[in-house]
Amino acid sequence: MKFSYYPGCTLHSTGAEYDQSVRAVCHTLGIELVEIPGWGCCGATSAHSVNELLAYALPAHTITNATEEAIAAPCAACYNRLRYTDVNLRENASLRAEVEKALDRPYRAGVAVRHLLDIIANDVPGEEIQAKLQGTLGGLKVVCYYGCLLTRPKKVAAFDDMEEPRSMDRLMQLCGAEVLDWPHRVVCCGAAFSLSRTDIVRHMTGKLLTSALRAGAEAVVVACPMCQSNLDLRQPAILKERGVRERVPAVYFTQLLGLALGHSAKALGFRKIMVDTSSLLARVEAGREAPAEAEG
Amino acid sequence: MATIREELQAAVRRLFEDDKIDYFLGYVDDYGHTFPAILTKDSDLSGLTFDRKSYNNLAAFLPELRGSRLGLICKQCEVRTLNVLAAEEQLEREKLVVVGVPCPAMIDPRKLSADEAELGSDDPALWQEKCRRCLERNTPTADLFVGEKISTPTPAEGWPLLEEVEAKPAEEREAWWREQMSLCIRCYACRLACPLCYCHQCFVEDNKPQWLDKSVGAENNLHYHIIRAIHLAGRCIECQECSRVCPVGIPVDVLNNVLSRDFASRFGYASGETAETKPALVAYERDDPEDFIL
Amino acid sequence: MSDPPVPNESTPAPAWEPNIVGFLCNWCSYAGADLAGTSRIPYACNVRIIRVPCSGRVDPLMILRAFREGADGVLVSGCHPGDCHYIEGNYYARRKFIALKQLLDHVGVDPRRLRFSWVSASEGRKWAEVVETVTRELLEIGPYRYDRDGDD
Amino acid sequence: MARIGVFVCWCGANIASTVDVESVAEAASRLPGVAFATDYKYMCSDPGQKAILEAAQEHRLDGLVVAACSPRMHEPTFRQVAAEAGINPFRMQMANIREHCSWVHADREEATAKALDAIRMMVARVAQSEPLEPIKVPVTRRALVIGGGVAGIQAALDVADGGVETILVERTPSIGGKMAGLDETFPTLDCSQCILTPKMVDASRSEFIKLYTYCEVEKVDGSVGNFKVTLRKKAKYVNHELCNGCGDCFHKCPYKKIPSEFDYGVGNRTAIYVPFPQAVPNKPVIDRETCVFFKTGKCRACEKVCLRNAIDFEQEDEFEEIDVGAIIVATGYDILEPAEMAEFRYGAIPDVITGLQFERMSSASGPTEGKIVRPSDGEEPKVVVFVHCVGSRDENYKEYCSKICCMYNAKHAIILKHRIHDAQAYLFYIDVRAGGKGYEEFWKRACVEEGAEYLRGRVSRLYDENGKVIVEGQDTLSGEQVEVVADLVVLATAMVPAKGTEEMARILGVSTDKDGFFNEAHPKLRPVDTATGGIFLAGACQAPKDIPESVAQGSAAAAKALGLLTKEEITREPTVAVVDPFICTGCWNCVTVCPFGAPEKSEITMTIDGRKVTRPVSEINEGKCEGCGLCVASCPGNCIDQRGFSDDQVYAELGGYLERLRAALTHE
Repeated sequence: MKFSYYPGCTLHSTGAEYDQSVRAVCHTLGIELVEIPGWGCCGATSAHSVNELLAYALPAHTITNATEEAIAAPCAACYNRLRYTDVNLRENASLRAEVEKALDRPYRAGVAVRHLLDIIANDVPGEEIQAKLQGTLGGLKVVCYYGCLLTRPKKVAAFDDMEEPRSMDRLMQLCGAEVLDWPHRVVCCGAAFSLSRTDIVRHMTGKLLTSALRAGAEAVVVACPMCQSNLDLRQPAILKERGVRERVPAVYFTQLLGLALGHSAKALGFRKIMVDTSSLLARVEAGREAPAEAEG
Repeated sequence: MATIREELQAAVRRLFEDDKIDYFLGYVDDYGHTFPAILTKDSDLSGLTFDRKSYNNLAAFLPELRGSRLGLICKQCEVRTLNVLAAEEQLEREKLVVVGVPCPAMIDPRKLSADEAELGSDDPALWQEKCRRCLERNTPTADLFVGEKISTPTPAEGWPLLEEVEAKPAEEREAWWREQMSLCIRCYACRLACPLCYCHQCFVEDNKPQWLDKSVGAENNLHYHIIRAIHLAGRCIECQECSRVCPVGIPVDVLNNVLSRDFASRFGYASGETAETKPALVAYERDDPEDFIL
Repeated sequence: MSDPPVPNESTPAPAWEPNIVGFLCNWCSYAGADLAGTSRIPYACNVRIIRVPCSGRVDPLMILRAFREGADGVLVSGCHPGDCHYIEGNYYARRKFIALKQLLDHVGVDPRRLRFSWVSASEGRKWAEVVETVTRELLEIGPYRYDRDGDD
Repeated sequence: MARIGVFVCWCGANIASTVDVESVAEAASRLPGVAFATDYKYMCSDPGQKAILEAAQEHRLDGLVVAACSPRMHEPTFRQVAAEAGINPFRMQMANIREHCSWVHADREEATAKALDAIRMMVARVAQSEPLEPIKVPVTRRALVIGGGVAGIQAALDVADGGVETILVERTPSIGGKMAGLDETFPTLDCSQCILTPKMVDASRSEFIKLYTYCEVEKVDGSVGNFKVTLRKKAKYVNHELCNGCGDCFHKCPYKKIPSEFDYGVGNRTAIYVPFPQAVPNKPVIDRETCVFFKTGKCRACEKVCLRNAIDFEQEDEFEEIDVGAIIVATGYDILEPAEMAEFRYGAIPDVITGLQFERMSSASGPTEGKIVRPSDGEEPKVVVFVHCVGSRDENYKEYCSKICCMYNAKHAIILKHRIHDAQAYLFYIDVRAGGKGYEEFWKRACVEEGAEYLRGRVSRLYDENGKVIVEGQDTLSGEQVEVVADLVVLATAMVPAKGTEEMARILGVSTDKDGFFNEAHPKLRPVDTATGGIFLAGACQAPKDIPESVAQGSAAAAKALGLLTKEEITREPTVAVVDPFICTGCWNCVTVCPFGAPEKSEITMTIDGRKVTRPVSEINEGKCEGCGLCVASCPGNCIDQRGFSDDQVYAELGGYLERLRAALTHE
C-alpha cells in the first residue's frame, strides 16, 4: 500500500507526536507514505470563511501535487477541506475552471483523499494487525473521539456512520482496549474558535471532558491534532474551573496502536502530551504479557 | 503423451458411446484448412482437431441445433457467447456439454504468409486482435476439459483500429467509412457468422414497411451496419467473426467496438462476462448520462 | 424552399432552409409544441412533426430513413425523465439514442444533425427555443448529402 | 386507391390569416388518394360537421384528414363525425395547422407550405391506416381494497354503499390500522377509537363487504375490469367459525411478555392474541413465531381451555383466487425506524420514545391506561421534549415534510398538560406547518393557552446523564445554544411507506416515487389514479396524510372504482401492440421493457420443412397493453407492430414529407 502523505501544517509543528506515531505505525503495517512535494496549507477555518476561491485553490494545489493515486491525511480538518474541494471540483465544472485558472494548471481529479483512520481501519485487514501486535493495551478504558469534521457532512466525508462512527472503536478493541460507550463521539470541541473565543472552547471542550470522565475513561483517543490540542492544553484550566480533580489524557489513535504494535512511548512522542500519561503507560506496560522484544 | 487432437477425439467418442449427446460441434481439418463441423455418432472422428485456425465462433450454429443434446468445443469466444445467449434465454444449458480447451490464440489469416511453419509461432503479431485482448485462455465453465491448461498472457489494452479511425478528423472519418461502405456487397456474411444475430427474420428483410432499402449503396450499407451494431449494443462479445468473414475486408466490428467501449465506460457493461446481464438497450438506470439532450 | 444555395450575384438567391423531421411524444413534447402555439411564441418553420405515442416508440430505423430520404436534421423529443406517461419509455429511448448518436458521430456525421430534447407539456417556450437552436445550427452546417448512389 | 376527403379549417382568422387555406385545399385535392378537398370557416361547428357528412356521402369517402387545430383539442369530435359518416374513426387524422403552424409562423408563404406538408403527411398516413374497432372488455363487478386502515375502510364502505361487492384485505389480525391506536385526534381532540370503531363495525357487518384479515395479496394478474388476484390467508390456528371471542385462551396463555406490535412495544401481548380490545374481528390468532407449542411441541394451554374447540394447530396458509374489476390500494405508512438516526440515541436511552409510542401511552385503552410515564422507571415525567422533523426535511434521511407531525406534537403537548398539570413541554421545530381547518388555532392554543414552549431550531444531540435526558439544540430565534434536561423525549419520526410497499408495487405493476410512496397518475388532476387502469390509491401509501385527507381520498378512490364497476363493459383504445408469431424469435426484449407486463411468454407450434416445431414466441395481452410502442421499437427483428401507430403509418407520414424533398432534390 502506497499513499501520498499530507501531514499538513500541524503535524510539522505542534502535532509532531502525531506525525511521529503515524510514521511509526504505517511503517510497521506496511503502509508506504510518500510526502507530497510542495504541499501547502489546507486553509482550514480561516480561508473558507474569508475567500471561497482561496478555500478551494489551496487544497486543489496540494491534491494536484500528489504523486500517488490516493492521499493519506491524518488531520481531520485537512482531510475535510481536501475532500470538500475534491467533491465540489468534480461536480462543478465552472468552479473547477476558475480554480484551474488560479492554479494555472489542470486540477488532478481522480486522486482519492482518505483519512488515515479510514485507511488503517478499513484497508488493513484486522487479522493482519492482530498478527503484528506485540502485546495488548491491557484493557485500558478509552472513549473514542472522532470530532466534528471526520465523518461530516455525509456527502463529503462519511467513511463511517456520520453520527455514531465505530471504526476507531473497533481498532482500539483490536488492540485490547476496553472501549466505552459515550454520547460525544462526534460533538465539536470548538477548535475553530481556539484563539478568538476561548470562552466557547472552554464550554465545549469542558463538556467533552466531563462526559469522558463520567463514562470512566482513562484516555480520550483522537484522530485530529486540533481536537488533541484543545483537549490537552486547556484541560487543567477547564477542569479546575468545573471543580473536577481527575484528568484524562487525549492521545492519538496512532499512539495507542503504536504501543500495541510494540513501539516505545518515546518513539511515539508520548512525552509531548501535557496531561500526565504515566498511569496510562503503566497500565499498558502491565498489559504487555508478550515478550517486549520489539521495543523501540 | 497424447496430443490434444487424440485427447479430443477420445473424449468425443466417449460422449457418443455414453449416449450423452446427439451432435458434436467442433472443427475438422482437411486440405490444410480447419473447418467447423457438426458430427454425429456415425461420423468419422479422425479429422476432429483444435488448432490455431479454429477461428469460427461455433455458437453461431446453436440456433440450428436448438433442442438437441449437443457437445461443443468452447474457447473464450464461445464461453462469452453462451453467457449472452443464456441471459437472453436462447440456450438450454443443461442439454449442452461444454468441452474446454486451452486456446493458444488464433492466427489472423490475413497476416499469415504461405509459410505454414508460422502456425507454430507464438508471435503475438500474427494473432487476431481479439486474442491479444483475451482475458482467459482456458475454458472456466467447461463440463470437461481436454489438453493441458495454459497461462493467459497479460491482455493488451485499447482498440488499435478503432483508435486509428477515431484519430482522423470528422471529414476524413466520413470519407474513410464511405469508402469502406461502398465496398459492401450486402452478402450478409457478417450476419451469418455472428452468433448473436439469431433473429428468424432480419430487419433488412422486413418490407412492410421497408425502412432500409435492400439496394447496395454506401449510405444504405452504412445504415444497415449501424442498425446491426445497435442491435448488438452491450451484447457483442468481440469475437470479430463479422470482420474475418467479410469477403471485401470491411472491419465492420469497429462499429461494434465503438459501442462496446462506450457502454463499458458509461454503464459498466462487459457483455458475456456472466449469464445474467440483460442486453444494454432493454435496461436503463434513472441517472444514465444525458448530457447530449437539449 | 428546399434548394441548396446557388451563388448568384445579380439577384439574391432563395436562401437554403434546412428540412427537419421532428418525432414528438404525444403526452409531453407534442403538447409542449401546442402550448407554444396557444402562447403565440414564434419560431422557425423548418420542423415537420410526426406524433408518436412515446419517445420509446421511435426506432433508430426511422431516424436513419429520414436522413436517407433528404432530411438535413432529425429531432426527437420526449418527456423529462420521471415524467413519462408510460412510466419508463423515455429511459429506454435515452439509451437507444446514445448508441445511435455515438455511431453517427463515429462515422463522421455532424452530431448537430441528430438532436434529442426533453420538452414537457408546460414548456412551450422551451420547444420554440429547441427548434430555433436546431434550425440555427443546421443553417450553419448546411445541407446533408451522404451519397445518392443507392437511390437512383 | 383510397378515397380521402381533406377539410381545411380557417378557424375564423386564426388559421386563415396566416395560411392561404384556399390554395392549400386546392393543392390537397390533387394529392394521390384524395377524392375531395375543401375549406371552411369553422370545421368543428355544426355546419362544418354537416359539410363533412355530406361530402362523405357524395364522394364515397373512406378516410378523412381534418386540417385544423391540435388533435389534442378536437380529435374526439372529428372521430365522432367520421363514425357518423360511416368512416372508421381510426381513418380520420388531424393535420395540426393551427398550434403548430399558423399561430407560430408569421410568414404567409412559409406557413402555407408547412400546412400543405402537414396535410400531405396525414393523407399518406390515412391511406395506410387500417380500420380499427375499440377493444371491449366486460367488467367484473367486484372491488378489492388492500389495507384496512381508515382510508381502506372508508373506501370499502363507500364502494359497498354503491351496492358493489367489496373484498377488504388486511394483513394484521384486525382492521383499524394506525388510527385505531391513536389517542385523541387534532384539532378537535375527538377520541380516535370512538370515531373509528363504529366504521370498523359497519365494515364487518355490511352485506357487501367481505373481510379478510390476516391475509396478504400474493399475486395480481389481468387488467382493468378483470383482475385475477391470489390471496394468501395466513394460518390463524384458530377456527373463527367456531370461536366466540370469549378470550379464555389468551388469558390462559403462559407466554405473556411479547412486545405488542399494536402498542409499539409499550405494552405486551400473549402468543395467542387479539391485538387490541376493540379489534374487528374480535377473535384471536396464534403467532407461530412466539407460541411455545410451535417451538417445543408442549403446552396447548389455549386448546385445553377452549370450550368450543376452536383451536386448530394443524391449520396451514390457504390460497384463494378472486376476480375483481378494480383495486384500491390503501397500504398506509410506517415510521422511519428512529434507531437508524443514531444521533437521537433511540433504543440506547429508554426514555426516548416515538410519537406513536406516546399515543399508546396516553390512550385510555392503552397498556398504561392513559398514564404518561417514563419507560425507565415508571415515574411521571415533568419535563418532556418533543422533537419535530426527526428524519423529515433532513437531507441525510428524508427530504420531504411528513406533514402531520406539527399537529400531533401540538396535540401531545396539550394532552401532556391535561394529564400532568405541572408538566412542561418543550418543542424543537423548524417551522410550524398548520394548513388545515382549525389547525393554526390548534397549535396556537398549545402555545398560548397550554404553555408549551416552542424552540425554533433543531436538536443536535441527546444523551443521558444522571437519569435525565440532556437535549442539546439550537434556538435560532435567540441565536443561543440551548440545553434542556428532560424526563422524557418524544421523537416525531418521518412517515415512510409501509413495509412491503415496494413488493406490493411490483405485484400490482404500478410505480413508486423516489421516496417509495405509490405514484399517482397526475399530481393535480388524477391524484387517486395510478398510471395502470383500474388501480386506485387512498391514504398515506401515496404520501404523508392526516386522517381527514385519508378519508377523503378513500371516498374519492371509491367513487373512481364505482365509476368503473357500474359499467357493463369498458372500451379501450385499440392502439395496442401486435406480434407476428411466425417471425418472433423469443428474445423477450419486449417482455423485459414493457412497463405494464403486456407481452407474455408463449409458444407456437408450426410445421417447418415437414417438421413440427415448437418455438417460444411473445404474445400481447391486449388488456394490459397501454399502447406506448416501446416493445415495437425494442424488437430487433421488427416482429411487433402497433395498431394505429403502425410502422406503415409512420413510414407513410415520413414519406409524405420526404418524397416532396426527394422530388426537389432530383430537380437540383
